[in-house]
Amino acid sequence: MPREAEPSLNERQFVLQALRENLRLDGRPFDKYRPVELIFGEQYGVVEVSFGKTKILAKTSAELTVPYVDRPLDGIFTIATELSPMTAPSFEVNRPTETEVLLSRLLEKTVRRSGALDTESLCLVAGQKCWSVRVDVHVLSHDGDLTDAACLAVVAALRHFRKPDTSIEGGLLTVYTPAEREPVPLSWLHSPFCVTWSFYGDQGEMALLDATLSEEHVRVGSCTISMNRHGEICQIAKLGGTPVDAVALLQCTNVALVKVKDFSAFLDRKLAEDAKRRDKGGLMAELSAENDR
Amino acid sequence: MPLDTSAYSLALLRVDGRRWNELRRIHAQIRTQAAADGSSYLEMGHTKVMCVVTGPSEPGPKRGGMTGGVGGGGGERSSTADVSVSVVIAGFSSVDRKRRGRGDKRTLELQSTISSALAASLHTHLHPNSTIAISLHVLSQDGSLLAALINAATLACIDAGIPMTDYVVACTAGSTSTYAANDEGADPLLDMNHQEEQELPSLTVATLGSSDRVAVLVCESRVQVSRLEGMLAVGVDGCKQVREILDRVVREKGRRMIQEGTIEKGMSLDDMDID
Amino acid sequence: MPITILAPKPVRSTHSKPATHIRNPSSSSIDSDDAPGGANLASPGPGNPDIMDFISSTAATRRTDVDIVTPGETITDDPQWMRGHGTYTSQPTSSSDTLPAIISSVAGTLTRTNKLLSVRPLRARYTPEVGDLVVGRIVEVQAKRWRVDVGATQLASLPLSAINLPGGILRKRTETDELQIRSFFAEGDLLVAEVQQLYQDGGAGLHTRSLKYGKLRNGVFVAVAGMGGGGGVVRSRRQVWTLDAANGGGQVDVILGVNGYVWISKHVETPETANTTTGITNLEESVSATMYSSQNDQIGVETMREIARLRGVVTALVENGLRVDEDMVMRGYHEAVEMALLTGDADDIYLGGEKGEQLAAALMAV
Amino acid sequence: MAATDRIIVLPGDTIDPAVIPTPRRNAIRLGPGLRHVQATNSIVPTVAGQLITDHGKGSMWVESSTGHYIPAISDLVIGQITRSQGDYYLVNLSPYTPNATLPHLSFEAATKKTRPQLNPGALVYARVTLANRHMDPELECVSQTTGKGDGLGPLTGGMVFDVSLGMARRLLLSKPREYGGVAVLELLADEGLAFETAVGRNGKVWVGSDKSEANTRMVIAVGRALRETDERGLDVEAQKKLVRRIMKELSR
Amino acid sequence: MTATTAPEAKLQVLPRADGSAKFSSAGYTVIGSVNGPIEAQRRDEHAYEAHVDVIVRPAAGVGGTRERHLESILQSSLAQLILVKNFPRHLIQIVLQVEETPENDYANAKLVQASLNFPILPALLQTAVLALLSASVPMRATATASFVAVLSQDGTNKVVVDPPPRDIETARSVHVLAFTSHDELLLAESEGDFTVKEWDDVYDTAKRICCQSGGAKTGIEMELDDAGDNGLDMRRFLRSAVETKVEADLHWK
Repeated sequence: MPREAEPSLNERQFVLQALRENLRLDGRPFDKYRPVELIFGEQYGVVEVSFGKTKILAKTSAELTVPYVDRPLDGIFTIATELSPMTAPSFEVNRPTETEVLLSRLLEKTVRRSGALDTESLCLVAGQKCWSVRVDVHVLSHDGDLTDAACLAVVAALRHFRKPDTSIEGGLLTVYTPAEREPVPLSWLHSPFCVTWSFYGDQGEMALLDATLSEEHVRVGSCTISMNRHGEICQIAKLGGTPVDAVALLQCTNVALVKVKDFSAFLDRKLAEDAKRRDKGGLMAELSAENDR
Repeated sequence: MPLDTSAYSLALLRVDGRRWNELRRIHAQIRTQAAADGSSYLEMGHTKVMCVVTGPSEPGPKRGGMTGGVGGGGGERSSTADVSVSVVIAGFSSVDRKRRGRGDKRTLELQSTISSALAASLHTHLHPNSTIAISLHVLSQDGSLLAALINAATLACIDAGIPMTDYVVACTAGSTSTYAANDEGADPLLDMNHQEEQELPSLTVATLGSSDRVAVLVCESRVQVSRLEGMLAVGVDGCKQVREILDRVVREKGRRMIQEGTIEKGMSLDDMDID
Repeated sequence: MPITILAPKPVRSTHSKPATHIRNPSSSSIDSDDAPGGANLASPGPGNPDIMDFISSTAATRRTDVDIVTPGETITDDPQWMRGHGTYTSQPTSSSDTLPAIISSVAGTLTRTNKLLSVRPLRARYTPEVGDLVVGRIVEVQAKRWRVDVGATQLASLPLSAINLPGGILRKRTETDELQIRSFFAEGDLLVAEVQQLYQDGGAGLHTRSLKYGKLRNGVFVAVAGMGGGGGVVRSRRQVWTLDAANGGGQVDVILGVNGYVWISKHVETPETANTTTGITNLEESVSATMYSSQNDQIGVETMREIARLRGVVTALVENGLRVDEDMVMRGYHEAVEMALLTGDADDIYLGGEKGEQLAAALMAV
Repeated sequence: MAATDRIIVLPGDTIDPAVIPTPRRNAIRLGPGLRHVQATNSIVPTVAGQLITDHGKGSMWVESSTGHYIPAISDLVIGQITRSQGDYYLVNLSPYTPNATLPHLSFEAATKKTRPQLNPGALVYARVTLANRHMDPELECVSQTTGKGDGLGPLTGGMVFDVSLGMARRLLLSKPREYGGVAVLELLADEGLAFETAVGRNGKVWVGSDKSEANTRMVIAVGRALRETDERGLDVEAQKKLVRRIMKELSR
Repeated sequence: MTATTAPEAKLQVLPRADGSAKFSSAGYTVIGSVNGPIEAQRRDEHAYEAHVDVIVRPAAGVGGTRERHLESILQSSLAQLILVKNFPRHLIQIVLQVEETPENDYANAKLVQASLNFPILPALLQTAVLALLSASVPMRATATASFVAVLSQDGTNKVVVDPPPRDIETARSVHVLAFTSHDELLLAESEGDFTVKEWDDVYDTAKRICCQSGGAKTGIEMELDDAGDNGLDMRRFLRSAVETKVEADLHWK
């Protein structure tokens, strides 16, 4: 198996020394993100997010299927995160690494378990027909902070997505093609975002946001905090690593809320811009109203 | 859905009769498996887990697949010991008897968390090129699973005589408020059982010994950010109590071994202070 | 920054919540270590009263029991002491403790050598020391050395140059020997050896350059805890001896490896003991014939029985938390023989369970 | 240079015989990116890039600046020690490639006792002595002929920055400013910054400094200047501006 | 979306890969990365040549037999182009990530089983070639590809290039052809019902698109006097995409 390149001793020492002097290699302050870019695709539900050199593509798709037997009133919602060798040659197809498992769990907890998508609205006929919504996350380029970028991409892709309109008349389910009826957005409840802190130092006393890959290599621990702009924590994950002072963690959470509000406003703006771009005949007026939620 | 826990506000008693800051009964044993390097059995209420530690030992020429290990093993000689954790959740441990396969992501996440939390306290640099294999079995689940697993793993590592900075101890904390209600009057709760975990926001905290330094913080439910401070404080305090309890288990075992003459008596510093 | 967690604000203001009175006022600040409110425990469930006993005595102070130290416990902050194994010094980075204290990193007993403080763990893997007699098993054969499992954290190595080669001690090692390295020891072979040196990373280097050492056969292997701490085999004057077994079992050798690996085998007359007058060349020749043989000799049923009985004694000692040394094994063996006679069946060699406890009790009583 | 002078070739293109140099005495020397096809007796490019011909020296090659580093004899490289095996260090030159070997004694004035003890992760500045498609590359940190290190050897402290292969090549030209259009390092040195650099053909630049005071800031500044010049394709004028900006930031 | 959009390509889009390219044509957008030559795994190691590994990943859903099929076609074609003998025991890894596929506004496609087969093959191949060029992997020649369908309209058969998805479903036969820059036929995959005459027509059409520039000229930029009213000239397109990138890289020269 090709090995992931480990940073050299010089790099390790230098990065840590610089952090002790309050410096990052790219000149950012500790609590600042790299330039965030978000580009919607031609189609609904396709979005490319980049944080510096980290690039993520997310695509939402929907198909009709039968609900799970134990949840007849719910639609199906899955987030697929498979890291391919495009991310780095050390990732093999069909062999999940720890990075992949943790990323997938974090997105699952942040977006799915927190109830961001109203899965009940995906059910068309109880126990018989429902939508299966799926988001595929593709990591095109990995330069650290996959979680935050992937979460933004997933939320953006879901909010941008339109599924075919349906109607039920006399027990007859009709699914309209895009030519017949304009597709409709998903029923969206709240927008959670991930903010990941990386810790440095013997006591984990230094904390960085949006670490690059080389910064991630030398960190002693990390903590991902997921929140929405209403200040609701959706998930916190500090999965081991060097112990960090509890008060410092609370401070991290407070800063995270500020960042989450930034993300939220950023995404709202991008969605509105995209809607305006697509809005050729005024058809989208109602949809943009949805976006403002 | 009517909440069973909603009765709390009436008598300030929880569904199992505890007060807000009460731990459930913790029963722990070390040295449960004679053949292992280190072993433990731990109950937190009705959550029951056992742990076996093998190592630190150098794997033979055949390097097996590692699960949840920190640091890339590979064929290279590493300067620190690998901590590899495997968690097996018995099908009969919970009511729904759901079978979890090898690739179950939740189990993998548990493994990775335990491995990384212990690796930060264990003095792995003292055992280069070796592996510390921690094998955990869940026999019964009633909430606070991750906390119980961490505590059991710590005890087994102590039993195996692996040097560490301090105990890594864990417990859970919750809040009586639901995420929607932003009521200022919600109480924090200590040590959540399964039913409480299902209905109320909760988090798992693991600290390094009785310090305020948090090794693990896992929250998987929606909760107002203003609740976090209270929950965290209760959790950290709970960890201190858990440490006391685990420490007693270890001391008791040691004392018994001295009585039986298995090991020689140590000396106290008071004897030494003479010079 | 001072490391304190803010206590949760009085969780409900007293005005809005009449029920607050049931709480001890002092317990509203739950971060204080000694607050009784912080130590509330559920009422003990049924069973395990012994455990519950000490749990409920939460107020007991830790420092009074000096016998055992546990990980994270500060042993001293007196700068006159030096730290040894099983301890570490706190980093004086955090502002709270400026004095570097010596802290225990294992659970065990405190020992001291002059100014050096160390903690002997209750139990740990074997830590090799130069001169230790160990029993080991070959796990890997490399070009010029073997890797041997001796129960330590790392595999020990036995270089080809550190064994007696057939044909005489003074014979030079040749490339042919390297090529047929497996003809001396192959994977799975057991051997008894001495620790010759310790490498930088803590691994041990072994040698078998004595007729006392070498390949093991004609017997049975038992693994118990070794000298890492916590019972099992202890370092003593004699690790190897020959005894006359009861019930016509003939002579039996016992090797107690310091690493906790035990070998009990039929005593075979070596030329050394059989004929001390033989010339050195002669001796070497006869040695070479059997030295690396993996073939067992004929062993009588009586001898096998007594070997098994000895094995039972060793496991019974370990199960009941007793030391394993020559004295204990011999006394245990005689006790076991007598116990068997009492039951009227000299063939009864089972020493597990109750019988083992009985044996241990008898030994403790003396 | 005028755009018309450029000959941009793609793999498999036919090269106009007019541009192929015809040295009088010896055969044409083919550089990277070209191959000679026996069957048609023609020279064919194998990579996309600019065809460069040197009629004076009778050599030609294709200049391209991307891709994975492929070791070539006498390249100067920055390698990372993976581990020590027998009498060799195993050295990694680029991610996911087989290790190169560096003999323990291939350092200036190295004997069995005085050789540098390098831990895994240490960096060395070395020269490629063997590069062969069938064998793993071999390195040296001492000149075989003079026995001198000539600046090769372990790199202590400092920081290593990744740049494109093209940038590394430009920096290694005899006059980077004139031939390679990269002047940042010179400009920064002119501003009074004292730093050392070692450029590896494998796309790595090591920047170090003796001065302990404020050197971290300076090394970061040098590294960022290099990376920005590389990634944004700055010309000399833009590099001057960049250096002015960086100096202003440093003085703050 | 319409199928007649002009192809677009951008090289070196992924900062951390050795080479990469994004290519869109006829509603398909594919992003490709190339890493190599890197160390091959023991099981893929070949003593005399490099192993070419192609991975095709659909935009939505998990890869299945369709992707494996495409991978095997691409693998054998690309191994012909790459000078594999230059890098024995190495690996050249090509990952092709499909970003968008044309949507059919008149049907709701099953997305997990997206109709991802022949029509996407030219885009995949083109992306792979561009990414290989971007990674400076030594190659024998470049290649261009096209997708041609035979449609049955009003009783007559018509050869159409890059038809919209709706027509593909009703097409009598579909063909993918790729040519090297030496005008050799590199790849020919056909599906459906067709005669030898039809195939010859398809071959001519495809060859016109892929090899319009005639015999490869020198690298001197071609004048814009191509009268091709069809507009689609893959070879020129490929060259200009690469030239843009090379010129940007070598701005200092």
